[in-house]
Amino acid sequence: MSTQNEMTYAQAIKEAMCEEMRRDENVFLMGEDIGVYRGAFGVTQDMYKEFGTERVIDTPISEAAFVGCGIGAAVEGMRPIVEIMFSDFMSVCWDMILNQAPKMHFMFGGKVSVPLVIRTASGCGTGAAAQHSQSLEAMLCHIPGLKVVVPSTPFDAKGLLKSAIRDNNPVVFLEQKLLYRTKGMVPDREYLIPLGKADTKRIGTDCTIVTYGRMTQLSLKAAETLSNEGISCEIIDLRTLLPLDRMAVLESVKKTKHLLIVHEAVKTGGLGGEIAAEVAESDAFYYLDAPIKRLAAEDVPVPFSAVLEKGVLPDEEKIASAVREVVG
Amino acid sequence: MSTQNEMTYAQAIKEAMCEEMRRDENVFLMGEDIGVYRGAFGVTQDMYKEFGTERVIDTPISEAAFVGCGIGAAVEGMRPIVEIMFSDFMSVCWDMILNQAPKMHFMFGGKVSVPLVIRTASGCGTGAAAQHSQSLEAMLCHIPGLKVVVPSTPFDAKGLLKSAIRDNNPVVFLEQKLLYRTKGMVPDREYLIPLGKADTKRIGTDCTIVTYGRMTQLSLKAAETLSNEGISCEIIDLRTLLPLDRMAVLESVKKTKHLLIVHEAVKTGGLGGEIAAEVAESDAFYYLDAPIKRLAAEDVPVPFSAVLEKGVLPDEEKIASAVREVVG
Amino acid sequence: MNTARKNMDETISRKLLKNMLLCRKFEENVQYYFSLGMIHGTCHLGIGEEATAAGTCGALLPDDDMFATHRGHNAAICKGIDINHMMAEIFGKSTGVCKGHGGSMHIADKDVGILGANGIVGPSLALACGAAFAHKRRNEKCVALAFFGDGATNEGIFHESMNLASVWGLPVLFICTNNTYGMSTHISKVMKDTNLIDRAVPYKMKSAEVDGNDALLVYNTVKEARSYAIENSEPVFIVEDTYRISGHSKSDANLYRTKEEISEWKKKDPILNLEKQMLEAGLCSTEEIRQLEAEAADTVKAAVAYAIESPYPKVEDIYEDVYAE
Amino acid sequence: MNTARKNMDETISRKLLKNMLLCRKFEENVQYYFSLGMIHGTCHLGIGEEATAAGTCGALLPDDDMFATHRGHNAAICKGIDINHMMAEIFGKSTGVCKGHGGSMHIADKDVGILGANGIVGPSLALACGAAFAHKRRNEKCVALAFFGDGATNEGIFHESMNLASVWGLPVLFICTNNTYGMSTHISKVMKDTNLIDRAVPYKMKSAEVDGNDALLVYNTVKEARSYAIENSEPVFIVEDTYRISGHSKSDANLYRTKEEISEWKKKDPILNLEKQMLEAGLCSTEEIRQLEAEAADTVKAAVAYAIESPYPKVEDIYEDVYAE
Ligand SMILES: Cc1ncc(C[n+]2csc(CCOP(=O)(O)OP(=O)(O)O)c2C)c(N)n1
Ligand SMILES: Cc1ncc(C[n+]2csc(CCOP(=O)(O)OP(=O)(O)O)c2C)c(N)n1
Ligand SMILES: [Mg+2]
Ligand SMILES: [Mg+2]
Repeated sequence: MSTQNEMTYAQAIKEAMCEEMRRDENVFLMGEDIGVYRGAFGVTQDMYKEFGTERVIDTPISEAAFVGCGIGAAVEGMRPIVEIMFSDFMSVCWDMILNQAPKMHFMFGGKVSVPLVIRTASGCGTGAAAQHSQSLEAMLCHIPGLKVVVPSTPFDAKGLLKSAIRDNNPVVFLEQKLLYRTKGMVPDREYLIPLGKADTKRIGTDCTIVTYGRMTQLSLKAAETLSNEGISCEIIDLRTLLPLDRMAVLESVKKTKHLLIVHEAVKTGGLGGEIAAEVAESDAFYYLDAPIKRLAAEDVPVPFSAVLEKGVLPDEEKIASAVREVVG
Repeated sequence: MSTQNEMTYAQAIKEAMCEEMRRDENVFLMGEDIGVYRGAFGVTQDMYKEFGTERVIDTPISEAAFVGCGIGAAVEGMRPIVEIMFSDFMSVCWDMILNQAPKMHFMFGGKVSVPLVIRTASGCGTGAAAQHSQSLEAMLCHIPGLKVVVPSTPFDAKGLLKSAIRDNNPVVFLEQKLLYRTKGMVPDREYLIPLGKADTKRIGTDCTIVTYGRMTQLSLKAAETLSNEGISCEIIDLRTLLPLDRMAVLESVKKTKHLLIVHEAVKTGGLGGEIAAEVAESDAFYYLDAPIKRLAAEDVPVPFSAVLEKGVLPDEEKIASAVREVVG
Repeated sequence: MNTARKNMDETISRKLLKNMLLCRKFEENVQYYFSLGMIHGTCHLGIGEEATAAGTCGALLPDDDMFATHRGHNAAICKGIDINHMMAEIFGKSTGVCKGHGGSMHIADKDVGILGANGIVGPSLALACGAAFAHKRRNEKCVALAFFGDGATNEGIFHESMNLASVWGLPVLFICTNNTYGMSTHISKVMKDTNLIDRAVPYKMKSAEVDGNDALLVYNTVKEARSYAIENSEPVFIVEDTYRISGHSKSDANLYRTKEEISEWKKKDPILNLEKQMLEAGLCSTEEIRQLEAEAADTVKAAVAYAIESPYPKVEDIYEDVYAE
Repeated sequence: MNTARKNMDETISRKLLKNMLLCRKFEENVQYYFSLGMIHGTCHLGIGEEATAAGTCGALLPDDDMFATHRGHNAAICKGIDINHMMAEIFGKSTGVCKGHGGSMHIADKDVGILGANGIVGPSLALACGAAFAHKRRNEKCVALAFFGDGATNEGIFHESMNLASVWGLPVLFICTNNTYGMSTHISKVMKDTNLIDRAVPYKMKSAEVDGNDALLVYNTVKEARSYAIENSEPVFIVEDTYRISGHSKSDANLYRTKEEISEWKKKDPILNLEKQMLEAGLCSTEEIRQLEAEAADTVKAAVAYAIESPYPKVEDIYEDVYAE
């Protein structure tokens, strides 16, 4: 019989890496201050002790070079996990993420593959302001050849990261800063969660909430409140954003006839548009009893002041009222 | 009485720059090979002769530095126009575009402004393959603080670029490679086209086509074909993608009750999602007689071979059949 | 160097000392209120590095532009920011220099030539090129100055900006605050040649290295570099060697260095350093120093009071500053 | 250098000459079919630069990895690509080495260690670091080699990669093909110190500069560098001075240089150069050279025929290679 352990999201991520590094010597980890410093969020604590500084490598502050180095090593058959401290810093190595890693397999006619994972901390709520708080997944989802993953629980984080490491494509794995310290049960036995499959985190009948990452947790709370009011929410946690599990969304919408999309990224140009469009383009359109609604951050750079930061972000209450509006 | 001149899209862009440079000595131009080489697409031909190499400046191949330099000069009161040869190369200076230019005004409490224009050549169809053919506007439209413009005619190009140069915000001006040599009438007298306003390029009753850039021209042709079949298309050319002219879209959709969105960028994560969502979220939703449809490039890196490149892109015929499907 | 000390200028040294004391008190208070949970977010203190800020910014004139890093409190104070409004910013108040939008990592005030601290490691160099470009074009006799750390010199933007400034002859002062660590990572782990000044070689750029814990020396070096940059329309690269006594940020558990190393450097405290020099030169008395310390403490106390009393910004106003008119 | 010539190795020099002739014929044909409109897109020819490709790649072994630039035909040929499939690629055919997905700017063939030409200026350096990292980790006695131009040395990624390779001791050969122009822009307009070899100084990296129109000299230099890199687990930076006789690409109207400059360099043609050396050393006769030329022409002719006869790829298959299994 398999047992479960309670652990944090950060620990689950670390366990996934450790297991894969034990299993496959081609897996290694690179990034800024991931050794003795433990990473800016403590995720890689003590890993260098088990695997040595040859496999848990502190890099110079040169994201473009070390992500590029990861790509080159991947092409040569290794399986690098590269950590970019904050997802906002993808900006300084964007060429590697946009033009190099995801295009090589295709451009080179399928002969080269790039089994690379880029782990990076995403999201706001920490008071780190406009250059350290963004949720940039929508930009990543516009890059064919890439896969994009955002876990919402320790269980998902571990299973998805293990799959990402074994995947033969570049995967950007967006960790949710504010979830790092949250806890959940994780089985003892090894398990994998396939990329590309959404997870229904709550079954309901009146309104579908499509979301991912930290907003899944807030949506679950809002759903509790709403259930006391007699509104039954179904929550689809996308988990993998690219490729998107279209069917999971469409089926739920056909059932509940109402759709709210929630994300932490700014609304304009966010992934909410993609999801809304998938529904509005499909036969699920005919089932909709009300307009679709997107709840997302205000279209402003993330402000520093706590009142402002909270003010521009979706929260439990805003989710609940958005659902009321949709079903109302 | 004002007269008109026939000129190419490239010439119109050049005229806009020349007029603004004559008007305001703070305006200057920087980029790779824009002097004697005339720019990769010939847009800046002979400008260095009139304005000198002090105002039409060939840069080292260091996009991050010279875009950053443009930002710094803008902050100090100049009005730089910075050319990035291909929009794909925004990747190597993405930090400037994502984290620096658009956030300074906000982060610094409104005291600093960044009157910068980034001109860059966008789009495919030239056989330049995956790293020289992308349409990346959707990523830009996810950045609050930025404005994003894509002209579809010489007339629009000139009027929009002049407004962009006078705007006190960073504006990314995406020029359409395959339109550079197309011709149109441009008035002699000075004119400006306000940013943020869409233009109805064709009035119709049966289906709204929301599009921009080169796809506007293809949509106009498709609309001709369709009008022979008795289908009347209304074509909304967005012109400015950020901020988006929501109202223009919604009003047209309410009238025609059908919506096709066309863009050259890959479909997933493209701006089509944003437009579809705006409609599906609004009261225009209730007017729709059929699901919305997006027609966009296939979700693949742009392939080299002409047959493949053509195959993955929307064209006149695909637009016509998409309209038929929507209204059918 | 020794001449610099011998000919110690009373006004200058007093100004530098005052500024360093203000920096120290300011940051100690920030640290304190941060630990109480009254300051949100993270913050990067420069305790121990005050001489680099005071000496460097002290040599600038008001019209000179300064671009700072994530660790930018000291530089802003020494460039002449109003510390009430800066403290209010760090407390996230509407009276903050940035209306509470920026916080500790994004202090800016164009009115005194502070064109912003930056949360991204590196871009300050390129932005300073642009400001210097504008100055040069307008024939203004001033410079743009970029602060950055030793770690930042490994970023591509360092190279691109150094190259651009040198080939275009831009009057930029590139100031590398070399505290030998990028977060936890010692300089020797991330570059083969740790002699940072060698990094100016490929650009044929004038360069200098100074003891960054000697405020007067820093001041004199930067002052000279400033004149050189303006007269020759050329950039200058300066390495200021110092040490960060405080941790990198709130996530720092100081696991990467020894207590001994920290205490060694505490002995070289730049404030004590200058005080000693001034006492020796007979430029002030111990009493006067206590007096200056007390003044700094009072000023900062008032700033904290101002910050605490100030109202929070309103979410309703959030769209006001996304776009300029 | 002179010793290199004196001890000319017949096999080597013949191989280099054959490869250069193949390059030249190949590109002349590409240019011709491009002008006929039978080749789509743009292409960057390296006519005049054959010795850099032949000498450099000639010194590599099959297991060494090579990363090329936008101007990558010659490098691919000299690293041992099948030219039928390369020509087919440039014609956009399904039999192309990249199935018609990449074209002229993205020639790659992992089977012979060609890890791709790149449309972006600069990244080849970083990618090569990664391949070298893998070799080092697996204790393989081979190198990764990155080609890049003089213009590319102004990109940030140049600096980051040079730094990374030097501090981590990665066996990378950084090969700067210095044709003194980045498109139209002469090196003296974009760097103050045009002595490119100085760019290795801050990294304490071993470096060398060679006449890039002397294939044997290039060969010997790279061969030595290769051994050094493997033995010491260190990168080497090599500047190969040469000249691009052809225009930058189809958009080039040659407005930035004089006809005289071009003809001066035509006199230094690397192929004539080697032929002369071989004749002088008595390693071959004029007749044999004509013979080799004819062979190259035939081989390329066959490649063109193969390309033209090959079918176009099918749009229906386009999703096959977006993701790996
Ligand atoms: C592009 C980028 N990469 C990484 C970081 C995270 N980070 C913030 S400060 C810092 C260390 C910087 O070291 P240094 O330049 O020496 O400045 P110091 O902190 O020592 O003052 C790092 C890695 C960042 N902000 N931006
Ligand atoms: C990041 C980036 N910027 C600009 C370009 C456009 N471009 C292609 S080749 C080239 C010149 C490169 O010069 P150099 O590195 O000297 O190589 P060469 O063409 O001389 O072989 C430029 C500017 C590009 N492809 N990528
Ligand atoms: Mg440091
Ligand atoms: Mg060149």
